[in-house]
Amino acid sequence: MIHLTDVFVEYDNGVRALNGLNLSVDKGEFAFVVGSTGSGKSTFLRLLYREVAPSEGSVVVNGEDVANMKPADVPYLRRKLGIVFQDFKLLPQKNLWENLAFALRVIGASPRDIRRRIGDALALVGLTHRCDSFPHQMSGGEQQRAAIARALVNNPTLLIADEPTGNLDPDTSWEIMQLLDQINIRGATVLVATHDSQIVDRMKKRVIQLDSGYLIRDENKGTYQQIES
Amino acid sequence: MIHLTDVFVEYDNGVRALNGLNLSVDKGEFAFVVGSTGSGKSTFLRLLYREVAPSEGSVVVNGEDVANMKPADVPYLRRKLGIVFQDFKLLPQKNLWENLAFALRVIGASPRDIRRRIGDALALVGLTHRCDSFPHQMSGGEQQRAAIARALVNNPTLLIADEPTGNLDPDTSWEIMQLLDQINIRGATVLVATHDSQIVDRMKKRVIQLDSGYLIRDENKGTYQQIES
Amino acid sequence: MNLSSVDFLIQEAFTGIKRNGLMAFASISTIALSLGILGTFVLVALGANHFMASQIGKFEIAVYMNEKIDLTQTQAAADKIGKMPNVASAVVLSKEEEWAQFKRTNPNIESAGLQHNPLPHSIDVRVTDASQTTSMANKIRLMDGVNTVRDGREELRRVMALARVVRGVSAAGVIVLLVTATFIISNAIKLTLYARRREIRIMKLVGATNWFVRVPLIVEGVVFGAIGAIAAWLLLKLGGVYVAQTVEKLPFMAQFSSDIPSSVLALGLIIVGIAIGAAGSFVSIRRFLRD
Amino acid sequence: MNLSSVDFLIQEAFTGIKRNGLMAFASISTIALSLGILGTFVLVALGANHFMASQIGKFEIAVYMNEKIDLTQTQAAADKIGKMPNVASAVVLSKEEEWAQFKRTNPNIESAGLQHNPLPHSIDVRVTDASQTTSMANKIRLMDGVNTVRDGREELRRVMALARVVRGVSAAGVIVLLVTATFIISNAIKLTLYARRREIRIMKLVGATNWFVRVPLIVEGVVFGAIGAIAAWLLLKLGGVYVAQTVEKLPFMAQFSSDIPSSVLALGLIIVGIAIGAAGSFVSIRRFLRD
Ligand SMILES: Nc1ncnc2c1ncn2[C@@H]1O[C@H](COP(=O)(O)OP(=O)(O)OP(=O)(O)O)[C@@H](O)[C@H]1O
Ligand SMILES: Nc1ncnc2c1ncn2[C@@H]1O[C@H](COP(=O)(O)OP(=O)(O)OP(=O)(O)O)[C@@H](O)[C@H]1O
Ligand SMILES: [Mg+2]
Ligand SMILES: [Mg+2]
Repeated sequence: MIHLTDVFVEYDNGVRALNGLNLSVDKGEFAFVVGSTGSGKSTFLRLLYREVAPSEGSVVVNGEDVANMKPADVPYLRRKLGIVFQDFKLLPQKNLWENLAFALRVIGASPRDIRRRIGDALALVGLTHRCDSFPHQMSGGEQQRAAIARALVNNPTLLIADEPTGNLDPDTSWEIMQLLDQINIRGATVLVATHDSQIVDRMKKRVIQLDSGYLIRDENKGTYQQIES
Repeated sequence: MIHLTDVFVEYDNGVRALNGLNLSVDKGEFAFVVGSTGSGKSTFLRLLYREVAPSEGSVVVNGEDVANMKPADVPYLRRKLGIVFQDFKLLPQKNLWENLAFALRVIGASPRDIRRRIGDALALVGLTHRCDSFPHQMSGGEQQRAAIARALVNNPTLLIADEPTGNLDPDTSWEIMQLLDQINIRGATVLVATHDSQIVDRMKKRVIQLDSGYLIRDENKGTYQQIES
Repeated sequence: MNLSSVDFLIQEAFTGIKRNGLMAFASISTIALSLGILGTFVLVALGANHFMASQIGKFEIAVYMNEKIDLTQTQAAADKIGKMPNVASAVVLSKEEEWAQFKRTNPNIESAGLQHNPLPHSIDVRVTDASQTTSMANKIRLMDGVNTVRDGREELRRVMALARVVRGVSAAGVIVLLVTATFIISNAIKLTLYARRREIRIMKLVGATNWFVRVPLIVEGVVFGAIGAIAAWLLLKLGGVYVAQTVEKLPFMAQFSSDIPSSVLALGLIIVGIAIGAAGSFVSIRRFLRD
Repeated sequence: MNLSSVDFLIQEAFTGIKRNGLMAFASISTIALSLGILGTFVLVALGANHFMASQIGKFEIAVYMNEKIDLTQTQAAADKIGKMPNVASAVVLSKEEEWAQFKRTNPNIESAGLQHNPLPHSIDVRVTDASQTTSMANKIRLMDGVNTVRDGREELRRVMALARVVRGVSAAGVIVLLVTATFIISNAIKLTLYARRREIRIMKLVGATNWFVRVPLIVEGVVFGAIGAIAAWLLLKLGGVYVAQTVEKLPFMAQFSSDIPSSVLALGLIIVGIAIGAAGSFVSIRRFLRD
């Protein structure tokens, strides 16, 4: 599903965010990406949906060479993915319902399909009563759940979530994780960058740890902190 | 320091965010505000710096009647506070250094003072090396620490932090909390809205819990979850 | 792109306009004012042109009698000419009438110290077939009492030369104003898009193609252009009425009013407005779609 | 507000401009073009006005001799007038010269069928003291060989009436364009501020007073206005050179060129630009400062 080979990312201002990453994630896997702040988690995820391009190395997602993709093909890559952005990135001029509808319109869903799928997604994250609210009228946690709903709404084969529970209370966080787990069980590959040690420890999934752009740990059924042995 | 009497907040779209809140926080206290998402924590904090006005009830901060304050006096209220916003609210067109400098310029600090205090604040949150970066060039956690640095930089008598560790790893979160504790010990009143149960449990401070806009718990040396007894 | 998505994109454009009231107002009023100024200039230019054109028809064959010839003799000559083949009409213009008329259109003639009417009687001859003008003029030239015959050639040449200059200057003016209006309008559109750059980036991040982002914004530009054009047309109408009322006293202004129907003007403005709006949006979006 | 903070606020404005290249370009070019059109109109209006004014000086006392009086006799009369008190000069204008000149400025006179020069010889008399004009005219009127004396009163009245109309129309045009330019420019500024509404809100949240937010934005408006005005001035200069080159052949255009020095034009444009920029920013910011 995902293959990174010797990937380096250097931002315009000279910051090296990733240093020779080699990594594969298979179809149907569920993996956490952890690491201290600024270690390169978001950068790694951004590579997958081509928000950043590697300065060196190859990135293959779903069999496609993302690093050398033509700009015109990028939208079609993104439509197959579900992405929860760390800063939500909800459309400020659209209310919750329209935000989700837009994501579905983009992939050409029919109006009836759109209504049904938005209804389902909002019910899943518990925001049905907020569907008329604009992003600035929602609390931080509500915005975060809205972002998650948008990522789920198009049944992605790969779900990428960057810090999806940073603004949620532990109970809601756990519910969201169960939701991601369900989606994973139904066949989607799920990648979650997080700082929430309780959740990582409780979920017992693959853990990929970054530090200053280096991959320093990759273990199945891992925990948030490396268990000293 | 802070006195809320029978405070109701109703937003334009009819959402009741706070329902008859009665609450006092004394000078020098350290209190956590907890509650599930959408329970009204941010709304409560926004009342204190007059981003929202109560639809009913009185809000007194620092001896000033915030609810009926003239718009022209609001800036002077805010200058005495340090505020960490849930969505950071860094100025996108200014780099980190300029963001902090702006907050100090506003209160009329001298250029030398500004240099010294920014240096100190950036060192405290560990962002000295990022001082030339613009917000969009920083990771989520770095932006969060930048927001914290800006709140600290003017030596506020009341520090209001809304979810200040949502994007930080547990170690950095704990360091930031120690920092807030230090500031509290030096005399400032500190109010922190958070979902981080580990931190709340470990700090053993006053805990104010909201639920659907009602105050449902207020205990000293409390924990994140109410201990069933 | 199927029908329902075209539908959606147009809908998008309209909610976009509704939710950005300030932006819409600023863009539309900028377009309206720019097109208004442009339209004013076009009207004045067309009016001047029309005035020139109207002068051309005035000259067919002018027959100036000798100074000695009196009105009755002139009338006799006119009757004779009127009976010639190819002549549509032959009207006598008395020297007094002509002089009065001349003084009216050339007020400064009087300040030149003229002590008597220097004009002769004359006959205005119109032919049925313009190609016969020269041969007719030559025939009339041989008649008794006729001093000079002008077959309109020279006047036509003179008027045409002036018309060419007026046309050239006004065409240049219209082009300069059109370029200016296009630039100002596309600037306004650029700024509204700049205000929404975040929004555009987010759309691209959820998988929208460039066209999916572009179409609603172009539709928006088209709507702004059309509304702005209609507003400009209303401004011109109102302004025209007002100007007509206040400047009515000036005789030479009446000759300048053009005869293009107001529906043509409206149509022209709307086409220009839509074209500028669409092109302005299209060009401006590019820079925001690059990444 | 101490000196260092004024310093800071101005600095703020300049970094603001630098970081928002597109916005700066769009605003400045909009201002430049609007002021350019405005300036063109002002120049044309001033030119027309200047032409009118230049006509006024031409009439002082015009002495038209009888048609019988020849050039030598006219010269003698002129010498006599020249020796009278209050007379600055008395110049003979031969009927041939006058006629040639008259035909040049009134080309259509020739088409009116004139068969000989209708003008008499005349003398152009200038007085040293304008208040003496009428009494001088009365004296000259009594001289031998003099047919008519015009003391310029009537001509002056006529020219002044026309000048008033031209002045009125051009003042109205300038005002309409000024209002339009102000509106277009303040729209552009409004849109740049709209793009920064989030920034303005954040500034207020960290405790900035309205003035602290306003001053850099007003300074920005002033800078935009000034740069736009300079650009407009350059456009006018270039456009003026180009027009002068191409329209040189038209004799009547030369009379229309105005004599205001280019530095005054530049200064005027800059003042207007700065005023519009400052006022536009000031007014536009208000709505973003409300909450
Ligand atoms: N500007 C607004 N307009 C309308 N409703 C709002 C607005 N801001 C918040 N709300 C609503 O008010 C309620 C309380 O919101 P608030 O932001 O105070 O919650 P919170 O406790 O901070 O939640 P979180 O933990 O998710 O940040 C929510 O239901 C929210 O949808
Ligand atoms: N657009 C950018 N331009 C320049 N530098 C950037 C940019 N985005 C991120 N960086 C830098 O790259 C490094 C890695 O950033 P990244 O966002 O991947 O970290 P992260 O692991 O997601 O951190 P966090 O947990 O705080 O979100 C950081 O040092 C950051 O400052
Ligand atoms: Mg990140
Ligand atoms: Mg909140």
